Amino acid sequence: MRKTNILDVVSRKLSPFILLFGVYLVTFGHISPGGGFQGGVALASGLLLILLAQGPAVLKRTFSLEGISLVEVFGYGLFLLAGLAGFLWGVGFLSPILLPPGTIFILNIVIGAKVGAGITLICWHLFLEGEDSE
Amino acid sequence: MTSDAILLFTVIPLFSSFVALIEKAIPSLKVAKPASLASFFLGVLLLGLYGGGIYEGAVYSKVVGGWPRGIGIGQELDGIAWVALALVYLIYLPVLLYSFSEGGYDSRYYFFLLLLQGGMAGIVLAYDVFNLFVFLEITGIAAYVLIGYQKKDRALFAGFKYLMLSSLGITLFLLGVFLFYRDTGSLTYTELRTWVQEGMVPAKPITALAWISTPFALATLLAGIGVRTAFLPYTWLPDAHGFAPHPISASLSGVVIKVSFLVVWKLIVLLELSGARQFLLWMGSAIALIGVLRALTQTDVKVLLAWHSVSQMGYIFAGFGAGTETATVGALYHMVSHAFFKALLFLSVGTVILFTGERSLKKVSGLGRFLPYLAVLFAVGALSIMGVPPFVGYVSKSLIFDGLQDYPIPYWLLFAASVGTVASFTKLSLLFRGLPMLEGKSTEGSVRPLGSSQKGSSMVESTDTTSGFDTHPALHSRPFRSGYLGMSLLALFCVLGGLLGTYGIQFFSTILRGTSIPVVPAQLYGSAPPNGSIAPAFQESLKLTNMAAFLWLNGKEYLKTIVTLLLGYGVYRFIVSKRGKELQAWANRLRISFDNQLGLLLAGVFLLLVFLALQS
Amino acid sequence: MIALLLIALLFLVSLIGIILSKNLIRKVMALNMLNSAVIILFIFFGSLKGTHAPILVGDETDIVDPVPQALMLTAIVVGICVTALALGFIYKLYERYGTTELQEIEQQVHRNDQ
Amino acid sequence: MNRVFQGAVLLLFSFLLLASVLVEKEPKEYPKTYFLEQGTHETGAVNLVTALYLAYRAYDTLGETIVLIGAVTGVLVLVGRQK
Repeated sequence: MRKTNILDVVSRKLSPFILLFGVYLVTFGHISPGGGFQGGVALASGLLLILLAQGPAVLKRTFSLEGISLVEVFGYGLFLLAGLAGFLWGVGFLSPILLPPGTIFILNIVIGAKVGAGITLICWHLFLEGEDSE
Repeated sequence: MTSDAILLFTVIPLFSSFVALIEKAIPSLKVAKPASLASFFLGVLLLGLYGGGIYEGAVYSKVVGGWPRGIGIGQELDGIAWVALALVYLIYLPVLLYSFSEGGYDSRYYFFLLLLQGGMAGIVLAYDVFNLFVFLEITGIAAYVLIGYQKKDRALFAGFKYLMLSSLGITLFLLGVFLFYRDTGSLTYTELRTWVQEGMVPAKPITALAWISTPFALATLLAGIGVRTAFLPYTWLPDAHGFAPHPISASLSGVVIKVSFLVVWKLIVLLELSGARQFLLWMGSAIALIGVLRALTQTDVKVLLAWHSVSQMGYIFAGFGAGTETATVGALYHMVSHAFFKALLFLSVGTVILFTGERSLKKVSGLGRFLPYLAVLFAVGALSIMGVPPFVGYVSKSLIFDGLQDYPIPYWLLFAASVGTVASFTKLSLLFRGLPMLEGKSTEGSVRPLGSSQKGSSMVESTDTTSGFDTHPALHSRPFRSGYLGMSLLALFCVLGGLLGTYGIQFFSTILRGTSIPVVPAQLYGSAPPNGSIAPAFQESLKLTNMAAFLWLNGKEYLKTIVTLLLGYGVYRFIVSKRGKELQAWANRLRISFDNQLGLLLAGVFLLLVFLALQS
Repeated sequence: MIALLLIALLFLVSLIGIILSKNLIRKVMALNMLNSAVIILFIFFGSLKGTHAPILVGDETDIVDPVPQALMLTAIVVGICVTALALGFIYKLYERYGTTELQEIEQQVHRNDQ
Repeated sequence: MNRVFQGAVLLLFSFLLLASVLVEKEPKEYPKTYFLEQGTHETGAVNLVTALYLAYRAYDTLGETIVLIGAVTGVLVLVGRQK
């Protein structure tokens, strides 16, 4: 399929802003509209825009598939560890152990990274039919 | 024991699953197998720590994160939940050992296996409908992927059908959650109980339309979980369990369907839904018979076993539905014993498929003389499911039948199912007895190399293609030690569960005491043991001495067993005769298309609604 | 009332799609719609009372119910995941059976059984 | 025959659905007032949805991340090509 100039330029100029907006949604999720999940989806859409408009090779220059997978796996692990930390602290699983906004802020970032990575990976594998997946 | 640690039942497998995934990300770290074993030992340790308190009737409850009750997510460990967790962890060890032996599974397999464990533990502990929804989905996703893990054609289709049906079910469940949340603004089981008791009072005719929403919500909630238990569209089960990898079949049939049923059990007891009990009594006795009839016509060994899972679940539903003390204890006992013997049967039959690469009864038979130990293990499982005295199935089936005496029609339906079970397993035992045969040919004289016949199973690597049946390395020298260890453990459970039947019955009836009394909301969240307000008949009929006499000195039970065995053999002679085979061919043409299975789920909601509405 | 009716209709249409359509991908899409219908139902009901978003920047007290919104975030992710898995299954099924029509797959399966 | 069954089931279900969904009900005040009064104070989040999502119902969110990682790995298992 032929790639037009419009698609090329718009996707290259737009996706950094989408990613930035995603980071904003994630980090300011506790005091403004947004949150980890919403920001994560925005991050994923930024990445997927590059993937679809520029092809996987371009995306791989900045974000390797292995790196995204690691974010996904360790995001999951960090969430569990955050829960277990409360347990070891003696206040029970998933209890907040930091001062009020602290836990939510950290969890927002973990969730944002994880959801972004997860949705990117699902779409990547499904779009490219597993070609690059192993 | 404090109730803070109950969450560890869920968190330990989940954390191990994270550790297993690390191996996928960093392949040099070989941590998946140790992590999955560690999860077992830690879980059993926890079970032991809580066992004492549970036996005394304590109920442990906890709100995750220490938020106020009704605001945070509640978790509760009671007797029923403890039994379910014990099943989850006990069946897990043989499954794991078998997977080690079978080989060919990478770290992602162990990740999903651990996810299945964690999801089931979460289902059992949940005390919040939305939390239940989340954990049902976790278990579901792990199960779908594991069914299709080896990417065989039929397994993929079976996994897809299971996915569609249970996703439809879970969406209906979510609709039920919505209706509940709309009326109460809450999500906990305690509120659910109050809501149901207010909502189920029959309305005046003028507001009848609005009144239907409570029973409808309940019906969708129960049907949404019920599709995982296979009580109405049970049709997905044979394919999904029959074509999954062997250890997964054992796990799915052994535990996953029962854990979902224990949630239904918990809800029905908590909400006092006598209508749903009636539904389960009739539905259960019907599918017990249907399952056996379908099993009789099968030639695929694992699908045959899977149809028996449908049928045996029918016994459990009927026993629970009858609601008498003996039948309820029997249903719980049968849940445990079915987990033991069905996991054993799936693993031993799976071993045959693994070694020979054949899964049709027409093509393989008479392996007993080459695999004597496997034959013994299979025999233990088969005798258990037939209900022959020293084994575990005898104890639980006797209890269920004893409790069903007031309900003649379910009683005789279940009796017919027992007869069919005997016939069906006489047929299945052809795998080990009779003329040695592989690929439809007798091996006397002809030397059919086994190695070339392994189309189905890519796991079996055979280097020797010249030797014949008797000396083939796959049958003799394949290292399968931990697999045999796992199966031997299950066989041991089957024998011990039978021989120590009286203690088992006492144990289960003690545990049920904690949950079968009508609980008031205040008690639910405290950890004080409910002081034994047991139904009088319960104390009377289940004394240990009486039970010993009932089990082992009961002429009537022995007579019934002998009659069942003889009739079963007669049915077996019939189905191998020419007329019988014609009948089977006819029956095999009766199929329920997938669209209709989806429709059956909706019909199940409607049926449950009718029973629930007639309750009051 | 009219909004509830429309949501109920969306629910019913997707139910019809799940049961009556013959193509696997359509079935999955209908399942996705069904999920969306329940999500919209939750969110709509939660917003019936109140005028402001549940973000306490000013002195608003007339906010909508935050619980359905938080619950539905989870439900959305679950819906995505199930859809993704279902599509993965369909992709593999198409590779094996060469079709995404349900009846053709069922016929092939039964033919292989005999 | 099939169509009759499917149609009947769908009709019955739509009747039940409409009867139970099209009921005018007021949303309950209780959990909302609790979060309005305590939510920001207890969790430090001004955004109450985030407060619920990551503090009061964080366990559900944990479950959701597990579902997500399960789906990612599952899609990889199903679609990925073995080397």
